[in-house]
Amino acid sequence: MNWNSPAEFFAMGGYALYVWGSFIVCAAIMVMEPMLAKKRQRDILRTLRRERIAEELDRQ
Amino acid sequence: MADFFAARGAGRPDRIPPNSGTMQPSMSASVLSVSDLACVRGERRLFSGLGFDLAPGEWLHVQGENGSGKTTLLRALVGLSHPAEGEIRWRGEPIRQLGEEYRQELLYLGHHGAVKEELTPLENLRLAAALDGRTLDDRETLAALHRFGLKGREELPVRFLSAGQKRRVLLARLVTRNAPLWVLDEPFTALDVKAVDMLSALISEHVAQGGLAILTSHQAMPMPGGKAIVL
Amino acid sequence: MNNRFINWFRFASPQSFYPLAGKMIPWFWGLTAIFGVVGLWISFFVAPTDAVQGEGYRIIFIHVPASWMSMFIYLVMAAWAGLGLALNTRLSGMMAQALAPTGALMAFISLWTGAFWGKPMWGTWWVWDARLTSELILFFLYIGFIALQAAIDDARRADKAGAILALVGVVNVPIIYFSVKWWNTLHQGASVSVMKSPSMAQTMLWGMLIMALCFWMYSIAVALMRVRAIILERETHTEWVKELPEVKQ
Amino acid sequence: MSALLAIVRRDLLIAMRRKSEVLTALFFFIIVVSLFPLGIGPEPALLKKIAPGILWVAALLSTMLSLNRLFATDHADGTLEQLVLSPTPLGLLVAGKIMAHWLTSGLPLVLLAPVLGLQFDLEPSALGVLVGALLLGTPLLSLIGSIGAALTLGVRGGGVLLSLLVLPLYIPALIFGAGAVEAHISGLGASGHLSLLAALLALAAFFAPWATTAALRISLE
Repeated sequence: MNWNSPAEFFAMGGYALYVWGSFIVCAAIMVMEPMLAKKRQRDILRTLRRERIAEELDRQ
Repeated sequence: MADFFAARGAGRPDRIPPNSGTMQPSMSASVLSVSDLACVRGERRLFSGLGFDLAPGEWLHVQGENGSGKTTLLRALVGLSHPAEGEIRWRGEPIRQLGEEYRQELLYLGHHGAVKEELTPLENLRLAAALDGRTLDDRETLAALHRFGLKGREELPVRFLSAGQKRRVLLARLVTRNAPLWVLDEPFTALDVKAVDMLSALISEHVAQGGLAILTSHQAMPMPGGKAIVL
Repeated sequence: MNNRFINWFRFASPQSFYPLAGKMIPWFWGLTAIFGVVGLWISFFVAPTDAVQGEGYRIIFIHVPASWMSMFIYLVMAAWAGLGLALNTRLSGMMAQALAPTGALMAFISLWTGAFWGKPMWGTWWVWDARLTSELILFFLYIGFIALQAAIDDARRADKAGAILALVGVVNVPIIYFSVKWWNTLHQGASVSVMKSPSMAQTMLWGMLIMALCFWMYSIAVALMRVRAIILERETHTEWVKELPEVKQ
Repeated sequence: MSALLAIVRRDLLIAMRRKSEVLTALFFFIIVVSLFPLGIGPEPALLKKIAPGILWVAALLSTMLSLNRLFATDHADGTLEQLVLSPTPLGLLVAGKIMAHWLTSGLPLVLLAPVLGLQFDLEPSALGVLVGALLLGTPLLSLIGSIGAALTLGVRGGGVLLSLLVLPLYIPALIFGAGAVEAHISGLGASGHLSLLAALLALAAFFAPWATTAALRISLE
């Protein structure tokens, strides 16, 4: 184990800004990208459902 | 008229080979055959199940409203675009496989000007022929231009000509290019009565000599005969 | 001839790939999580402090996998694109389109972490180092691909044009890389390379590899998610899309 | 072969009748190069050092200006369709168009560069290397650029997109081209750079017309 305390872990031997600056941005991107993909899927599905409803209404 | 024939007929090979053994017996006469053609633009299906045969000496009038797919059909026929379904055969071979051989026998005039504004009618015609691998002599070129009433304007850059005159420069290619198959998109637009007569006479002549022509137009054709399809 | 391809084409049709991708996505997310946890644990708790770079070197555990992925995704994208041009399969273009944003983001992560690593190590956010520079150019290539596809309305045409660009890019990437490398050595810039770290311990290598696997799984998962959306967008007017349970509900 | 010459002649003739476009790109080159000393300062040693890079970057940008119209005018007036439908192989015609583009946009830069190099106090031998590098490099720019021009044909925002696609691909030409002159000035000899540039040119001459042809067919579909 490299770290004696959480504080030491977060300090990263004085490189906190650089290490966390990298990891947090990376994590943020990797959370955001799937969310955007999911949103794209939801949007197109909503459009498709609406079209389906519109078609049904047309038929009635 | 007579000198036009002299100019045009000289050195012209047989436009359609005499009904040779390469033709499939079932379609003895037709050289262009289209079967079960479907074209799609964007997500819209313009037409499907379209088929026709065209034999030497026949011409086809493609009719239809705006946006019905006339231009799309012509572009598919000349090989500029791929049809979604179906096949187009020239002398029994799919045009995809024929490639250059097919293009050698084809002349397509779209509704673009297809002439360079900076060049004179004379240069336009000669360079267009050179790109097709032919050299035109002055006599042939001038005869073609004069036939379309461009006498005296041979050396004027095309941008100084009127829309109708530009169109005539393009149509002069019909005379200078030896192609059995003419595919013409709205050839009668921007032409005055006299030019319409000249063009229809030219097409009739071409067909009478065993050529094929396919044209679109939403107006009545000023010439007799011909097959018609409606999109 | 055709018979040999029939099976292949069945999987390559969007209609059968759509549900297949849907089934695969959770598995890839699961693997991403497992590799991610193990990889992060190694990178922060197992791998020892570097003798030269202290704790700052831990950026390597995301920087290197992101760089690898950015290059690898470009190759995969070009391969799909080439397949699409050669066989005219619809799915190929969609796959290429789905991969491009992920590749661009990987290139971005690589650049960002490279800068955050460079600052403490070389004293500057950006060095015209051969690796950083070629990564930047790779990022431009991705942006060009995405911009070209976005600018063309017709999906099929966008696929084909993108495919040609991707193939041209793939020929150029090694040329660009070597030219930049040459340029760099000629100008004797700071060429501190990643792998030159003298104490490249075995555990570090393992950490990097496992993190790379995590990035790999992530990229597949997110690309599959995106390709599903693209399939629906492109096939809006087909019957099978209208019959999908998620549409019918 | 006669078709190749015909298309070169055609494009040169058109360029002659539309001189202003050729001259604009040329004056752009001159102005960009002349702006750098004003921005950086007149110190001869510094200017001498950055001269090859400036001349090359200006050459890239000036080529970008003229790339737009490589196929765009033919596309707009319908003559491109006629080229595609011509019985002559399209690859040959494309090669001719690229050649004509180089003659009207690359060659003038090559001829002008030594004059501009004098502004930066380059020695005659360095000017010679500069001309040699441009002679090998500018056809490369036309070849690679033609792919981008064909891909962005008739596309929204084509001009900006074209630079986005093509400029990254120009980087090797820039590096070796400017590097040749720098290497010569620093006494290392330019032959390595020049032979790499020649190799790239050979590669591009082989592949670029082919890729451009494919891209043109796609654009016209």
